[in-house]
Amino acid sequence: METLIIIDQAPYGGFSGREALDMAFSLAAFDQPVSLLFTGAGVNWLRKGQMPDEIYQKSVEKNLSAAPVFGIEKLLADETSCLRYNLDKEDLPAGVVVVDTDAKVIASFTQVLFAG
Amino acid sequence: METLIIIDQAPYGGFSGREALDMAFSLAAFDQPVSLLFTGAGVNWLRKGQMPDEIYQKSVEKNLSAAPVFGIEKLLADETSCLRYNLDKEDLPAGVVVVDTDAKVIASFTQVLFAG
Amino acid sequence: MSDAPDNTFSLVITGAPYSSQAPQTALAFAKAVVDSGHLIDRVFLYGDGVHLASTLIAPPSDELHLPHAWSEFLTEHKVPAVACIASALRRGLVNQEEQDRYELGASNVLPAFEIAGLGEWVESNVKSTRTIYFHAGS
Amino acid sequence: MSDAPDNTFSLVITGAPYSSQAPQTALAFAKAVVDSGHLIDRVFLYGDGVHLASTLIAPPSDELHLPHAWSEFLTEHKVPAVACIASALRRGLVNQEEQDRYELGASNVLPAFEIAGLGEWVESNVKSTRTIYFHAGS
Amino acid sequence: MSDFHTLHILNKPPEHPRFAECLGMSSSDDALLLIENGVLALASPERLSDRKVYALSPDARARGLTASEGLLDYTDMVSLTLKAERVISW
Amino acid sequence: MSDFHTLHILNKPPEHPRFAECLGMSSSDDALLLIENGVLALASPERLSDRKVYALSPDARARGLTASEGLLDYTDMVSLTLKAERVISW
Repeated sequence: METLIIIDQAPYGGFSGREALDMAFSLAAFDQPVSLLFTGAGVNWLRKGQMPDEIYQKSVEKNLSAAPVFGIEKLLADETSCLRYNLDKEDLPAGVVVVDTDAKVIASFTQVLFAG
Repeated sequence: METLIIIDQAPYGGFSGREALDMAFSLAAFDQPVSLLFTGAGVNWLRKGQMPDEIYQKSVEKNLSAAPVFGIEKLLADETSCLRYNLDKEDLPAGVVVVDTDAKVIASFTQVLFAG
Repeated sequence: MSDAPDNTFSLVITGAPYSSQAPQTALAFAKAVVDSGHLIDRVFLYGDGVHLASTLIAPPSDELHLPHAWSEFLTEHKVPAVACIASALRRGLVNQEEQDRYELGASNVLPAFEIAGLGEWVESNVKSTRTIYFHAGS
Repeated sequence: MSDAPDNTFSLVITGAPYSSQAPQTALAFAKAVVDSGHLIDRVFLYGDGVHLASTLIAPPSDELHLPHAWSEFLTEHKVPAVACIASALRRGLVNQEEQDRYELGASNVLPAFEIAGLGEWVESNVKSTRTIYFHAGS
Repeated sequence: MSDFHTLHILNKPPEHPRFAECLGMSSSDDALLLIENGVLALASPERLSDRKVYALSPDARARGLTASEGLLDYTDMVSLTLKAERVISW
Repeated sequence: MSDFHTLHILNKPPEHPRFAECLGMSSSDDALLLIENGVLALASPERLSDRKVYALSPDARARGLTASEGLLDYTDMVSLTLKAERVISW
C-alpha cells in the first residue's frame, strides 16, 4: 500500500500541514510507504529561509528536511502552484520533484489523503 | 454607528454564519443599527425550501425570517454571487435587496465585520 | 473489492462539532456501515476532531448532542474510538492519566474514547478495507 | 482619529490556538497597544476562539503556551477577558457556575477569563475607538 | 474490477480552493460525491459536466436543492466507497 | 482627516475566496495590511498593483519572504488601525 498525503495549506497560519507531516512520519515509522504532495498555498512549505522565531513557531523547513531520513519516499511539488508563488525549481529543497499534478499522479498511489 | 456583518459561508456545513446572525441580533437588541450582507457561498442562506431535519440542524431560513422583527435594518445580497448560485431576485425572501457589492457599499457603514 | 459483508471501515474525523458538519456526517455514515452489515474497526479523532470526545460540551437542549450521540453509538456497537494524543493535548482534551502527568485541574474525555498515538491510525488504516476521512467543510 | 494615547481598543479572537495563528497575532498586537500607551477595554473570545481560555491545554514544552501567555498578559495589565457563553457551551468550555447548572464533571476556564454573553461585545464595541478581529486564516 | 477509478468526496463549496484542486486531479473515469456544502455545486452544475456526479440527498434537501439523478442516502454512500479503487475526501 | 478610507487586514492566502472578496470590496483609496498567511501575496504581488500595501514583517520573515517597502511591526500595525476611518479583518 502506497500513501500520498497532500498538503495544500501554507505553514504557520494554520496547523493542518504539521499534522499532515506527523501522519507521514507515523506511516514511515511503521514501514508503510508514504509520499507528500505540496500544492496550492502548500508549496510555501518549500521556500528557503523561513524564520518563524518572532511568531513563536518552529521552522517547518527543518521538520521537512528530516523527511528523507525518516523514510518518506517522495516529496512532490505541483508545478502550477510553484509558478504562482514564484518558486523556481532550483530554489526548492534537495529531493523535491516538480510534477504536473493530474489524475495520473493520483492513480499511482493506493490511497490519497489530507490531514484536515 | 452603523454596522455591516458579512456572511460569506454557506449554512449547515459550518457554524460561522449562525454566529454572525447572533452578533447581528445582539447589536439590534442593544439598539445598534446593523445590516447583513450575504456574498459568495453565503447567498445560499437565502434559498427557499431548506429542510435540514435529516442532518439534525435547525433551518436558518426560519432564523433569518425573524431578522426584520428583531430590528436588523437591511438584508443585502451580492448580485454576482446570486447569479453564480442560480438565485433569481424573485426567489429571494421578502426584504432582501440585491446589490453590486463594491467599496462604496462598504463605505456607507461605520464598521464592517465577519463572525469568523 | 466487493460490496458483500465483512468489509471493515476505519473512520477518521478531523472537523470539530458545532464548528463543522463532519461529526454528524461521520455518525450517519457509521450507522449506515453497521446497518449494511459491515464492520467499523475504529474511529480516530485527529486535529480539531478531538473536541468530539469532550465531556464538557453543553449545546442548547433543542440541538443534537453530538458527543453523547456518538458515545451511544460506540457503546452500542462496541466500536473502539481513539483521540490522537498530540492533537488532544494541544486542544485541551485530557483523560485521568494525562491530567496526572501534566498536573492539570481536571479531565474531560468521555468514557467511549481512548487517548492514544497515531500508531492506532496506522494500524487501523492498514487492516481496514476502507479508511474514510471526515474533514471540516466551510 | 488621532494616534495620541487614550485610544481604547476592543479585541475579538475567533480563531483557536494550535489550529490558527489568531491568538498569537492578537497577543503581539495587544502588547503593542499597551506599549504604545493605548488602553484595551476588553478581549472577547468568540466561536472557536473560546478554546484559548482552557485550563487543560498542554502543548509540547518547546512550544509557546498560548493560554498561559495570554493569562499573564491579562493579569499584568488588568485587562478584562470574556468568552462568549453560547460559543463556550457548544465547545466544552465551562466555569464553576456552568458546571453546576449543566451538572458537568469539571470546569476548565482559566481565572483570567470570564464567561458572559454577546452583550459584553456590544458594550465594548460601542465604547472603544477600534474593535479589531482576529480570525482563523487557513 | 472496480466501477470507477477514484471516488472523490467533496464537502466544500465551488469557490473553495480544494474544489478546483479536486477537479484538476480527477478524470472522467472518476466519480464525484457531493456532501455537506459540496452539494452547492448542484446550483451551478456546468462546472462538473463531464464527471459522474452523485450528491447526498439529506445535504441537498437541507440546502433547498435537488437533482434529477444521482441523489443518494448514507447507505448508498457506503456502497459507493466500496465500489471505487480509492476514495479521497477533499 | 484619515489617511485612507479603509484598512483591510488580510490573513488568508491569495487563493482563499475571501482574498478576492476583499479586493472586490476595496478601492485604490484604501490600504491593505497583509498578515499571517496573507503575506504570501508578496510572492505574487501583481494582484495588488494599484493598492497601498503593507505587510507584517514577523509574518513575512517566518515565511521566507520580504518586500522592498511597507514592512511593519506590531506597533506600526496599531498606529495604522488608528489612521483609517474603518478597519476590516477579512
